[in-house]
Amino acid sequence: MTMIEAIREAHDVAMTRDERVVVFGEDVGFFGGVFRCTAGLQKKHGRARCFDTPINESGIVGTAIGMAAYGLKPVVEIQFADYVYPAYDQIVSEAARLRHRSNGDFTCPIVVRMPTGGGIFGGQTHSQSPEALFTHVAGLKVVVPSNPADAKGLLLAAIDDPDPVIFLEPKRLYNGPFDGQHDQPIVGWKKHPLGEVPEGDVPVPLGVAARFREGQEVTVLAYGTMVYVAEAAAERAGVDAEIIDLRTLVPLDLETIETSVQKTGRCVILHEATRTSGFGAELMSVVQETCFYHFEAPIIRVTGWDTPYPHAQEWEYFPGPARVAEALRKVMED
Amino acid sequence: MTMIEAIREAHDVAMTRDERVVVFGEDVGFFGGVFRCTAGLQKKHGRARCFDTPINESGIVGTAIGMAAYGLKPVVEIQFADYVYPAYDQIVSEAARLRHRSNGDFTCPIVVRMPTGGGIFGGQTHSQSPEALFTHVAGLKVVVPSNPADAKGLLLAAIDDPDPVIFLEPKRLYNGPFDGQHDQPIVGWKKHPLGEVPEGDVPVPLGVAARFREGQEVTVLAYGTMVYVAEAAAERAGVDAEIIDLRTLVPLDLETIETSVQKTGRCVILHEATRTSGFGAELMSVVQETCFYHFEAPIIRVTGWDTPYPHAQEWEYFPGPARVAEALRKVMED
Amino acid sequence: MTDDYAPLSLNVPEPEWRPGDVPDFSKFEIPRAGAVSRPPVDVEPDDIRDMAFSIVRVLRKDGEAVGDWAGALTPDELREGLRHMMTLRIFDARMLNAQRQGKTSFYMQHLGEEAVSCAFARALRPGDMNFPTYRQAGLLIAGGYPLVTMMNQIYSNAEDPLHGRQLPIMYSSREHGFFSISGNLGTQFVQSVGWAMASAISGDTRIAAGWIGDGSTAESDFHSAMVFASTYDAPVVLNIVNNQWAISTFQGIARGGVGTFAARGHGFGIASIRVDGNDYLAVHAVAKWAAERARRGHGPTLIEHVTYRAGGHSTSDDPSAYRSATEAAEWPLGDPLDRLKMHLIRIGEWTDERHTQAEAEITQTVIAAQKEAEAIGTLAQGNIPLARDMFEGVYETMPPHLVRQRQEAGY
Amino acid sequence: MTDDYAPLSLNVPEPEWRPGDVPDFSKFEIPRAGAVSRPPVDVEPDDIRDMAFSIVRVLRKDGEAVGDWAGALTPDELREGLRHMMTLRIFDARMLNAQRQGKTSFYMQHLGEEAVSCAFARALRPGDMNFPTYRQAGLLIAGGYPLVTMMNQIYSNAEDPLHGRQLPIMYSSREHGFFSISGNLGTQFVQSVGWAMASAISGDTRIAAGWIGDGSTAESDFHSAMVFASTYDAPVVLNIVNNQWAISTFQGIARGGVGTFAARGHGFGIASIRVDGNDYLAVHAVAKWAAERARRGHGPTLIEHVTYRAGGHSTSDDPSAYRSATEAAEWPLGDPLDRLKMHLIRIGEWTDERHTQAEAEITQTVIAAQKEAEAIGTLAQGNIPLARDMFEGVYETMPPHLVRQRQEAGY
Ligand SMILES: Cc1ncc(C[n+]2csc(CCOP(=O)(O)OP(=O)(O)O)c2C)c(N)n1
Ligand SMILES: Cc1ncc(C[n+]2csc(CCOP(=O)(O)OP(=O)(O)O)c2C)c(N)n1
Ligand SMILES: [Mg+2]
Ligand SMILES: [Mg+2]
Repeated sequence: MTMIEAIREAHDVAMTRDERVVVFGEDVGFFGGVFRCTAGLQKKHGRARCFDTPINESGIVGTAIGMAAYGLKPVVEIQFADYVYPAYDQIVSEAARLRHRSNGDFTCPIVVRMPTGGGIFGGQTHSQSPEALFTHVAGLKVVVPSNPADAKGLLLAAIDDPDPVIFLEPKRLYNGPFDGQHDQPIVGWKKHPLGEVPEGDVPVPLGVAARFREGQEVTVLAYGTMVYVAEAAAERAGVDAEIIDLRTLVPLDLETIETSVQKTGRCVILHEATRTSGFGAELMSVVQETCFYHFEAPIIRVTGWDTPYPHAQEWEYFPGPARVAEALRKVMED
Repeated sequence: MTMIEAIREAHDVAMTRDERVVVFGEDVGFFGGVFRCTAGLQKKHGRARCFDTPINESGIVGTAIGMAAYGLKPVVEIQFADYVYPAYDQIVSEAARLRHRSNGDFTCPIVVRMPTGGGIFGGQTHSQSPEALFTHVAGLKVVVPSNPADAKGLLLAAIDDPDPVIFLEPKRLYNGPFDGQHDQPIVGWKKHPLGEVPEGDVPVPLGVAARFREGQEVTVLAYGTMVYVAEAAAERAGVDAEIIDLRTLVPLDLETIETSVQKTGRCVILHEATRTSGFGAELMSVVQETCFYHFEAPIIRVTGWDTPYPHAQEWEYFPGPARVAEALRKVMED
Repeated sequence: MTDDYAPLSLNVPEPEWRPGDVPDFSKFEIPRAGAVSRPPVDVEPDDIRDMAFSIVRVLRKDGEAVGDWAGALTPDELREGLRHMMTLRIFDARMLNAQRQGKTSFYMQHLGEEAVSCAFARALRPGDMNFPTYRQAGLLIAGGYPLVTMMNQIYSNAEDPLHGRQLPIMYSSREHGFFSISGNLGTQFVQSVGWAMASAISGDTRIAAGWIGDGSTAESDFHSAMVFASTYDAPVVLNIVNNQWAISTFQGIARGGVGTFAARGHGFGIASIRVDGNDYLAVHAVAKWAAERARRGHGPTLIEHVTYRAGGHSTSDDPSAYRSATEAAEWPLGDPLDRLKMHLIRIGEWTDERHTQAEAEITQTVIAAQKEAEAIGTLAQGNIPLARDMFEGVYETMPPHLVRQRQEAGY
Repeated sequence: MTDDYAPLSLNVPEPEWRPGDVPDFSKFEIPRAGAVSRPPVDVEPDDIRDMAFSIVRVLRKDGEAVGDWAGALTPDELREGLRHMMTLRIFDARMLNAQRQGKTSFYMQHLGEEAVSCAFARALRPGDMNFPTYRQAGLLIAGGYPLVTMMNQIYSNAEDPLHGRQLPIMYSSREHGFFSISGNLGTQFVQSVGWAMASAISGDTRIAAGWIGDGSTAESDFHSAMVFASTYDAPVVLNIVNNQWAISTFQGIARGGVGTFAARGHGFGIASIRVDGNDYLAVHAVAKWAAERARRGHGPTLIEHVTYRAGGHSTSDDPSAYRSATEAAEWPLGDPLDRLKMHLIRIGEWTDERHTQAEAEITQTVIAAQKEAEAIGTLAQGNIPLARDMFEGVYETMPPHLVRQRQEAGY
């Protein structure tokens, strides 16, 4: 099944088992979302549990917080991650701190879903990866699935979670894995083992990374689309890379990272977002802090550049397999 | 002179020499700002050039962007950095990218000033240090002065700058240097050499760090209040620390950092903000990237904890001299 | 085309009086008490458009309660209301003083605005939820929340229910229908709409009340709240407390070219009413009406409470720098305590002696609570929450990185 | 107190017709052309309150131009207007097709809404500044911006003035009074107010025009714009283009309980007018009136252009999934091109033959421009801006870290 279908199913399972789950956002109701991730939910669960909202991201998250305070479990969609900023205040100042500031008198179990990342010629307003703007905020959890099975399982876990979860969906993966080799034919999820999604209510726990590929020479830390780019790059460079798919950025599965890096002694970190103060900086820091004496070469970041996400120069911006392969070769030489 | 007076003077100098400079924000006009940083400007320069605004941070920055597109040079105040989030969309999606997206057809020379940081028992909404939320955004410059002389000079440079500048003023330094030893008597700027502020229009260039204290054993990277904490900690630990006051976070003065770290071989990084994905992560990364082969010990971050900024536990949250001294000792032992 | 246009200029509204001026409120239009009639709760918002430009008032200058909106409260209830307002005022005075003595870091008082929250509280039902700002402690006091618990919060002491994490007066009590106060203006207004929507989604009969200041209506979340309340017909009462000032900024900066804040509701088809915020009976009656309207499924109501912030904005503020020193005294809607007291005396249910006695009693109660709270601890004196507590409650379960940080911190 | 209240339920507005339904607009109230009179430009907003609930219309069904708002344009100007609208429609059709052929990534058309931006453009003066959304390309076409430059931008080719950085159709031309389009909804509305304030601060006579869609009025920056425009009496014309849909969401979700979007202005004391957005003469007349009002220092005007988005939202959208297939055809305000054409024929200034000929000519012009642009390059075929260009213009001067990154990238 596609990642879209998997997300849809996670919603459906959660809404079916728990009356408190409500789903809303722009174009989310009748139409089922511009990426169709909520298609069919309104019809099945009724207009009071899945509905269209006014175009006001602050209002979407703000009302979700109020509903959570009431006792519901809202799952809201921001149409593109690039449009989350109007809701940033409600997320940072309110959702993230409500439990702490009220000492648990009120809590905020909401999920804020949003398509993220580039690779679709979406230009600067349909391509951003703002994860680092959330990982810096205490009180939030941040999740990035990389395949249909995880998308469903992690979304179920996120909906279950008693705290606010930012759920970033790499839109380039909605219909198939994408390794950055944009000139090659598109493959769908049907032919991919991770397109096989367990039926029913099977959550994938937050805070646990996956070893996407075993390897001995270098550890690659990646999430979302970059997992496949790493795989393509490792093959291209002929490097025996161990690829860790982080899945959850906060809380981070440091143990899995440590084990791998201490084994390989080398580390390459990938993300699509702008480099400066990206989540790669945090990864580089924790790896440096925990594995300093194991290093044989400097850690390398391969990321988007510190520019707005361009339209025509998409593939020069996107940290594709060529750049990643070069980093892998370099880290092996150092 | 105090930092408040220095900031006031920078405004006055800029408004006097350049008709295009306009100043506004909440309580900024008649009253002169809750910290009085704009006191007297309305009286001197008229109500059309310094005025009170409705309480709407997005409107403040949004109108400033429109004014900048017209050809003015707006300098706006956000009453506390904790209240910048409603303006985050205008800053990130608009101000930061306007020049790039229009290929210079429109530009955005605005300065967004805001008091930042803790140490005043302001609780979670008068204490935050959100610098990393801006350093991640391509197109913004980010400045943090640590003394009256720099505050005036850097603000003049920021107003001169052709691009948007986020200007973070450590409020705990407004009336005097503060080294985190909160149980000791307060000293004002009068007695401090950096309280001596050059008269007239003397900008301090953006992108240039200052060596706040010379030393041989370890490099401390700090900005704002943490510069003084570092000084107190170095004395307390008896470590010959070289303290770099970054002053500008973007663009970063990497050369000064590199030179110092390559000399000392050790590095401690400080900030008040939450640790995960704080600006310290970026600093740790660039230092790792540029000085890997010079290191004799792991780099250490001393920062605020990954919690909301608490009220009663302020001094346990604040990365004070005791914690920094411990880090200095540790980095010397490693 | 010749350019025969005069240069434009920027209009920057200014208050009528600044320090040194003598205020003259004679142009401030005050409808007679009883002049505004009480519409049915299912009235069409458009049919009461004029109510956004008038002021619902019950108490006449001579203390008589008149008109459609009068008569809802018994003498016992009125005496209780007076007691709540007196308690709030005395509480404020004591805490203001405690802050000045350095016992805590910060305080915000209600002087002149006591009727708004005290009367409103009595118009709701148990289970309803307020989303207050920092100037509605009357909701707690009139709702029976213990004074000593409030003080424990203010002192950030070991018994502070919020464990010292929040700034003083940023109370939270779900049990008392009082949502955790945020330091960020406006955010809670739209949250109240969400809570109300949740009640409607759940087929409940509970309603929500949002609160916002005159200055804060300019915030964007005011708009979010109005849009969502209007679209989903949310069972919510949206309160604007127009106390004429937002720190140093007079209400004209937020209000702009429209006559009143209540009129903002007209752009959304929301029933909008102005009420004399210093008239306990009027506030209570209008609140009851709006709550009934919401609970009967007739949707949201926007209420502008016209009042005056007689004190400083907070303990960090000195209003003499930006407004006339005599404005508060000249304020034409009078003092809410005096007015309710006069009414009770006029109807033979109160006397000056009883008032003096009540004042003494309440003062004793407040002092006793204060002693109790201070015996537990204060921010200045100590016995405050443990440092390790700051790591708790960031998440329900402490994640590994916070456990490591707590250990690193040595707690 | 017994709980005799019925359970609440959530009101979720629904459009009247969905796919498969047969639309019936007979209940849609359309005032007669000429029925709304033209007030003086210094009118008090409150005195024209009814204009927010009516629709200014000039063109009668039979093509006659009637009433106060008629008579401002010469036949030459009208023919020019028709030509602009035809150009925009043909341009849209060609570019839509070019996108379908894979020559570029994305396109957004104006089908049915051409009158709004084309007529508005002719009501401004040189130096005025629009802050458009993505559906006002008529401002450029009527302003004489070269078609080939627009196409270069759409194709992201080497001559794209925005160097391939922006999504197709996100034009920018200061020279043509056209502010750089943002992909983020609503942000530009308040920026237009800031621009207008700057003009007032500078003692200038230029004015600004803000643009926003019906759905986007729900965004918070709509409120920011209204608050600032109202408070500072900014010389700005604030345009809401109500084309009935926001992607799949009908206008009732943004509009909520109020009758019209124009009514939003009443909460701010802003003069508010609804106009028939498919009537070139009406849009032009109302725009002229509002611009004059702003330029004479009488402050902002809010205009709701009532129109219909006859096409898909963008090339990524298929409206048949959420609305009746015949809604566009049934839309009671007709087609803006047909209506202006009929008017010109009626007054003897146009014929069917001339129209057919003009159509052919314009098509040739557009095709010629397209060939020229495609000869330069397309996103699909190449000759696009250099990769190294993406590092330029992030700042005026490239800072060291970007120089390093550019070198690392190998450009
Ligand atoms: C988002 C945000 N911006 C600014 C502030 C700073 N601030 C605190 S109170 C206040 C004035 C509020 O005035 P008003 O809404 O009239 O409420 P009042 O204090 O009069 O009750 C301001 C500007 C804040 N707390 N939050
Ligand atoms: C802040 C933001 N949120 C969401 C979107 C996604 N989006 C693009 S267009 C659109 C609908 C806009 O509808 P409307 O304002 O009516 O304008 P129209 O397309 O009808 O001209 C949406 C939701 C966006 N671009 N920006
Ligand atoms: Mg106020
Ligand atoms: Mg629309």
